[in-house]
Amino acid sequence: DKIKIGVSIPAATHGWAGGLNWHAEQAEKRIEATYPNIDIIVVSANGASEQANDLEDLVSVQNIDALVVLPFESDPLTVPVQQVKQAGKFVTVVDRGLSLPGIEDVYVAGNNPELGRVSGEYIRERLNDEGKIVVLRGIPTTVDTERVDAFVETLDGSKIEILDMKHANWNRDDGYEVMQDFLSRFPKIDAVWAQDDDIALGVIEAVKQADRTDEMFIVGGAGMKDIIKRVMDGDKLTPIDVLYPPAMIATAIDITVMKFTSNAPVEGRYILGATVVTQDNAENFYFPDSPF
Amino acid sequence: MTDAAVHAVNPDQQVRTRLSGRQICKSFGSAQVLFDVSIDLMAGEVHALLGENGAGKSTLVKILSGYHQPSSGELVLDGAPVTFHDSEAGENHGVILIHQELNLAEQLTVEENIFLGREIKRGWFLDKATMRQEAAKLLSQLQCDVDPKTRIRDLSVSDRQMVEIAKALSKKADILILDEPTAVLTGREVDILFDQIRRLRDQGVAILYISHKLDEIKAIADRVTVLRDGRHITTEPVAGLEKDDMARLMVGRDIKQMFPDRTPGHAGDVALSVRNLSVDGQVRDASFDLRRGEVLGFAGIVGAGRTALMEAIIGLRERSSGQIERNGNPVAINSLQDAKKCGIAYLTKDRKGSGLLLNMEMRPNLTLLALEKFGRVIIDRKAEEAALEAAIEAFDIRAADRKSKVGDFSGGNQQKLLLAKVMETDPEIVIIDEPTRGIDIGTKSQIYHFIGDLTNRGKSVILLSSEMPEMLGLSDRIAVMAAGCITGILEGNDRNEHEIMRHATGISGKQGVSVHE
Amino acid sequence: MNSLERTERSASSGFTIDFKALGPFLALVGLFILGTAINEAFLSGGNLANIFTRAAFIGIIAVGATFVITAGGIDLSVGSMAAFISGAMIVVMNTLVATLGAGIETVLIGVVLSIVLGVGAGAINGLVSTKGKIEAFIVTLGTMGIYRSLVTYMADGGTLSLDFEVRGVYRPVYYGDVLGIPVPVLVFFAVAVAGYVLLNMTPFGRKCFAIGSNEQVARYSAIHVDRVKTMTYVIQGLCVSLATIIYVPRLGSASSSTGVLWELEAIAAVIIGGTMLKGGYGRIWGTVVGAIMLTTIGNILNLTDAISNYLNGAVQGLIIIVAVFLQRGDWRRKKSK
Amino acid sequence: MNSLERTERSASSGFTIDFKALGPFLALVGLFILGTAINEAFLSGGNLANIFTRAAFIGIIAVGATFVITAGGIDLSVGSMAAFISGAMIVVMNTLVATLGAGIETVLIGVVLSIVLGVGAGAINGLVSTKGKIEAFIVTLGTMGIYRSLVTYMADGGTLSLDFEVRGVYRPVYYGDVLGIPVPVLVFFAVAVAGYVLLNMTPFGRKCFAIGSNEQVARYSAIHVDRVKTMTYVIQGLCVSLATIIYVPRLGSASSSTGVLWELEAIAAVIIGGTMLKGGYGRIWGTVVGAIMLTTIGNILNLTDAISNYLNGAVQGLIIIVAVFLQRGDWRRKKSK
Ligand SMILES: Nc1ncnc2c1ncn2[C@@H]1O[C@H](COP(=O)(O)OP(=O)(O)OP(=O)(O)O)[C@@H](O)[C@H]1O
Ligand SMILES: Nc1ncnc2c1ncn2[C@@H]1O[C@H](COP(=O)(O)OP(=O)(O)OP(=O)(O)O)[C@@H](O)[C@H]1O
Ligand SMILES: [Mg+2]
Ligand SMILES: [Mg+2]
Repeated sequence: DKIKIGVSIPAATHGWAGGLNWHAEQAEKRIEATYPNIDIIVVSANGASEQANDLEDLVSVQNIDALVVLPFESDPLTVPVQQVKQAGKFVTVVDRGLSLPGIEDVYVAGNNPELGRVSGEYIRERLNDEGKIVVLRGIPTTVDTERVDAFVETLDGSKIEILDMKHANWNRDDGYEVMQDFLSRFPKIDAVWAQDDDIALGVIEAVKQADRTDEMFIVGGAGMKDIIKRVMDGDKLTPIDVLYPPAMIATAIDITVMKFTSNAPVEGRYILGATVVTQDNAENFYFPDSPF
Repeated sequence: MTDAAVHAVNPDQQVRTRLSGRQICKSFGSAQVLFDVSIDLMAGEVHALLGENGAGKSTLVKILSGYHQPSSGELVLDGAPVTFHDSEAGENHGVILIHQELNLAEQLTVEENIFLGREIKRGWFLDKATMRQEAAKLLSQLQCDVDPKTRIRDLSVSDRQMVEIAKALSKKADILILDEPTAVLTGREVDILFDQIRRLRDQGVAILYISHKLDEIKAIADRVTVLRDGRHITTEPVAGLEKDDMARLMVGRDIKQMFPDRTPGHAGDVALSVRNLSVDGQVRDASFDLRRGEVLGFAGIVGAGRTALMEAIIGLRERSSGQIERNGNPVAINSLQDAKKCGIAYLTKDRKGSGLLLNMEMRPNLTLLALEKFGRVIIDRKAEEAALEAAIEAFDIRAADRKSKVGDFSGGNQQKLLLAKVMETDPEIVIIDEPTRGIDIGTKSQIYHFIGDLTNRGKSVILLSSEMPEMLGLSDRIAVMAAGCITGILEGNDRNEHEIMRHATGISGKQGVSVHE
Repeated sequence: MNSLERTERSASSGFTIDFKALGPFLALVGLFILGTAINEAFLSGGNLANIFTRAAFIGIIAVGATFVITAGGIDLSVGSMAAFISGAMIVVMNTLVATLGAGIETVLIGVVLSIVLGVGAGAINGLVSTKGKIEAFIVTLGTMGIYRSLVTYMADGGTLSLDFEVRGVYRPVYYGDVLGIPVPVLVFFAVAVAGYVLLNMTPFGRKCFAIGSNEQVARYSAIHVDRVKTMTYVIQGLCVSLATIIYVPRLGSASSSTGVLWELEAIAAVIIGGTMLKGGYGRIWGTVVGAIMLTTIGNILNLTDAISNYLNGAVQGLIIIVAVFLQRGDWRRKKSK
Repeated sequence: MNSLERTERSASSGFTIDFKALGPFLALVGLFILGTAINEAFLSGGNLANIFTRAAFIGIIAVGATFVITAGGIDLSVGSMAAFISGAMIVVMNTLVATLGAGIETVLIGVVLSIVLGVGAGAINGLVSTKGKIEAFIVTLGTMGIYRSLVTYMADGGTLSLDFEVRGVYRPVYYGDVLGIPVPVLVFFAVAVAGYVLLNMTPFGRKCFAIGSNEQVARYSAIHVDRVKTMTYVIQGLCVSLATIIYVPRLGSASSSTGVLWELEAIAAVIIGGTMLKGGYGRIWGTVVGAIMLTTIGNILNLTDAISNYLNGAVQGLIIIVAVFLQRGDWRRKKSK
């Protein structure tokens, strides 16, 4: 019988999650082609409780051997993932850690506070510790809160003033509108922390429309190809991007597969850094064929 | 006089006034519809309320039963002033009103409607068995063989009215007010209702009865109050009044001639010919010809299939077989639009359910059927206003306010508007189903003359009516239906009540076979 | 009309009604056959238990929605209300751990709080729309935003998480079973039976039908329209609170993304079950079947990876339309009337 | 009744009606005053232009929704439809660049495609619900899932981005202006005027009112009920396609998150504007004002940092309820009838 590996991720409802889905599907194709005895099953959910349903189904009807899960939210999925573990499955958790220690066999961690910190440090440096900035936040969730808290903390002790923070829900339309309103409100803005590349795209259009491109720069996050391209081309508006690659799901799947294909012990934590993409290294992170 | 008024009261029962309205005034917005009207309802007496359409009868009785509050004036119950804040308060004091417009929830069943708001309970639960029994008992008392489990929307209008009456009877009224209960009833049902009214009167119930049918007033009422334009005209014993007197009091003038002079035999070529038309389970093999300039009556007991036949002709119901010819040419009528193109118009008997948009004003209602006449691209509002002006004039529609919703109109004025709406298409052939339902006698005569004019201009009319005088007074020929079949077409001297009844009950003519065989 | 015709007519309409009532069940059976065809594991006891347990959340809420919709209203706030109530329960229970410890009392207080909040929130929806004479759509759209904001605020943008000790005590309410039947399924069943009795066998239910069918008639029949309508929202709130009570031990947390779009699912379950969106006709069993159908569709999509994840929504949409088409039941008959 | 009374009454009721029609405008004026009080920047030309331009999207869609709702229907699919049409436009225009170059022709073909898709999608919604006799709620819930899936599928879960050269050509459709008035605002105005004329001055509009008010009466008035209802969905589809045509050049991209919840916003705009959810009464100008109100509320919240971000939704919800309450207009009068 085939070895079944279930992959449970959030549905492609915004850019980053879309990238996640794409990388998961790519990994599925690649691995199933390489190892005929491995079957990867990718399911996506629109919310925490739907994801809990998916986990149950992967165990009860698909009878998986291992689970790779990127929890919609850490907390509500802690117990459902624990159930999977208790059913004797190998568990890999990606990006958002569970609230109880010791459940997962492997943890492939993105690092949300790190993303906030790196972005904050860059802005401090660029502005010489002085200036006015605005922040566009994501959907009010733990991911967003962790990033923003770390960002704000990093700015402590500088003379950088955060004019205001508003939620743009990791959505480019919202990013556009919120930025428009910031632009009408604040005559002088030195930098924008958009936190996410989808939001950043909306912000760019709003700044262009207001004809204030020379006044400020924008820091996004994630590593969307459009933004990486801009960084690569030396666009002054987007000097850098901070990586938070959805490809981490592929890494996690690969690690999990290794458990069944090699004898090497597979366990532990794999922490991905929040790499800063600059014009110099952008080429390494530009994948024109990816949908993200 | 007083003797006459109380002739039927038990000897041991005192004549006493139960409920009075004193100096009642009522305004809607700034329009006053009642001016200082007073009325006394006495135990064991049937009191009739007469008046033209829009005179304020329904408004008055709604005030008496708590549905409306008077703008000024007071109610007196058994000698003491009383205020009914709502209809529930009225009902708690034994005042029950049967509305002119049906008030039934269409999606509920007969039984559910009868006990709506006063469900019989066992503990916390509905006692459905008892309610069903009671409902069946009430209905059988009214000789109405409707299944209590039927949904109201599946019932004919007259059955619905019987359900309303059953509902009122179940409420144990001390003071029973009936607002045009017979407008939609057939002769047999009217007789049954009158038996019930007499029974209640003999038990000492005070009854207020509204109708435009003066025969009925003569037959059932002891005293009559006449309203005109919201004002009290007179209250007197019926015994001393002839029908003509009542009509004069109501209208304020003499009604010379009820029906138009129609010279029989002036009819021309065949305008519409129906051959072997059947509708599954409702009509079988109906054939008839309609000539230019004639009024062809259709008689029959309720459910005989007249409406079904007509709706099948104009494409509102599916035909299982049959051909239709207009002026000798076969036509395919599969929808009302097709019928309209063939110059056929249809006036429904269900003005509330399929006739008028009650939440809209008059203008859009009037022109809805003939919209293209008022512009194919943009509706010409001026033309609409002009048409409305003309219709108000022609049909004597009395609306206090042109902008108010049609649903607020008096019943008779709604009917007139409906007639005007259908006539707006300027049809060659008009099929009218119960055209004078709820219409006062003066206007009725106007409508009859209007039909006469139509035929004089070479148009043809099919008349469905359960009012025998109307049928006899207007029709050149009368087709009679029984159980889905046309059992005979009566001409000349055969057009009389006796022949109609013989055919309608299937005693005579082509046998009325059960259509469900 | 002779009596022969009469009997026949009512007999035939009786048949139609039976068939119509069966419609949703037939559609559900169809789904079950589809599921089994795709994967035999579908019919396994574990999977069926999962389906019914999941259907319990949305189903319980949908039972409440059946009342609201039957009486001619609509409630868009149920999803956020569930999130808000979960959040409040968690905050209070966590606080109580310090004083009462993580025992039954703490959970019970949480449960009582949930019911109080549910009833209160429902009453607000009902009173604002009836007394304020504002379309229920607007009122509940408004409260939807309000409750969702409140939970976000309580959680400070993050997640509220139930104390792990309390979770242990509370756990059986979701994960436990009685004679092999999961507790949520039992609660669902009880709510459905109670809902059925209330809607079909009590004066209150009848008044809901009457109001949805024709408010004016209801008013003229001495029904306190505003009061009954408000009550339907209170029932809806109570159902949300019951659903929340079994939801909290499942995931043990609440955040701003809890219960998103549940309102749409609940309304869909109600309509799939044959209740009319315009009011006047409601059917609890239909709603129950509707909720199970929705859950089953989601489950079936997890049975196979033949369909791209991206197309899940499309398949789901198609199945819903087809199921409702089939369950209408009159597709077999010719156009009548 | 004498003529004096008659005039008097109609005068007074004329006043009432006018006040009701003014309701939404007054509520909007209230919002503007609030906005100015919070931040003077509110009244700046740039900000006002932003508000009206943003309102254009939702407003154009809401004009279509006014027809659907007036005729007694509902369309939940508009948001996904917009996403799907945007996606299809982008894919086709990108493909055309290779053969036709990034010129006007390419954009024009994209625009034509958008209209064809919009009309087609609307026709599908209309025909399935009328001919299949399925509640519009279910049909459009289904197509909502279908269109959203299709765009996700086309975009491979990611984002479809319009070729940058084409963007340059297409850009003025969103960013351009005529005599200082942004193009989207002009389009919005044109659509609103056309919608007003169609709904209030043509036989078609009259038929929509009639059907929403009482389908049976409409049928007895020789109206092709199914045809007119289907047409309302087609108009809705056309409006979605127009909105999409001005949406695409704004950010030049489409993804599965495009247009999420637009249906709720559009319906809310319609209802805020005074159209009745049950059908039978619709008001285009109300809808326009409703759309502007919704956008303004969002804008005002962005102009202040007095309110915790987490409570945005609550404030929004409250303002909507209060605005609708105020605009009802009869709060000042005593309960009558
Ligand atoms: N709710 C209302 N709002 C405004 N006007 C009303 C309302 N109810 C009745 N009217 C007006 O009051 C007048 C009297 O109406 P009412 O129904 O009492 O007449 P009626 O005597 O019963 O006539 P009919 O014989 O036609 O039934 C009419 O002009 C009617 O338009
Ligand atoms: N909606 C309906 N559903 C089922 N049966 C109906 C329906 N409408 C009418 N019928 C039945 O069809 C037959 C013909 O009804 P129809 O209304 O045509 O009778 P009618 O002779 O025109 O009655 P009336 O004298 O009241 O006008 C009757 O048996 C009636 O009960
Ligand atoms: Mg009357
Ligand atoms: Mg008939």
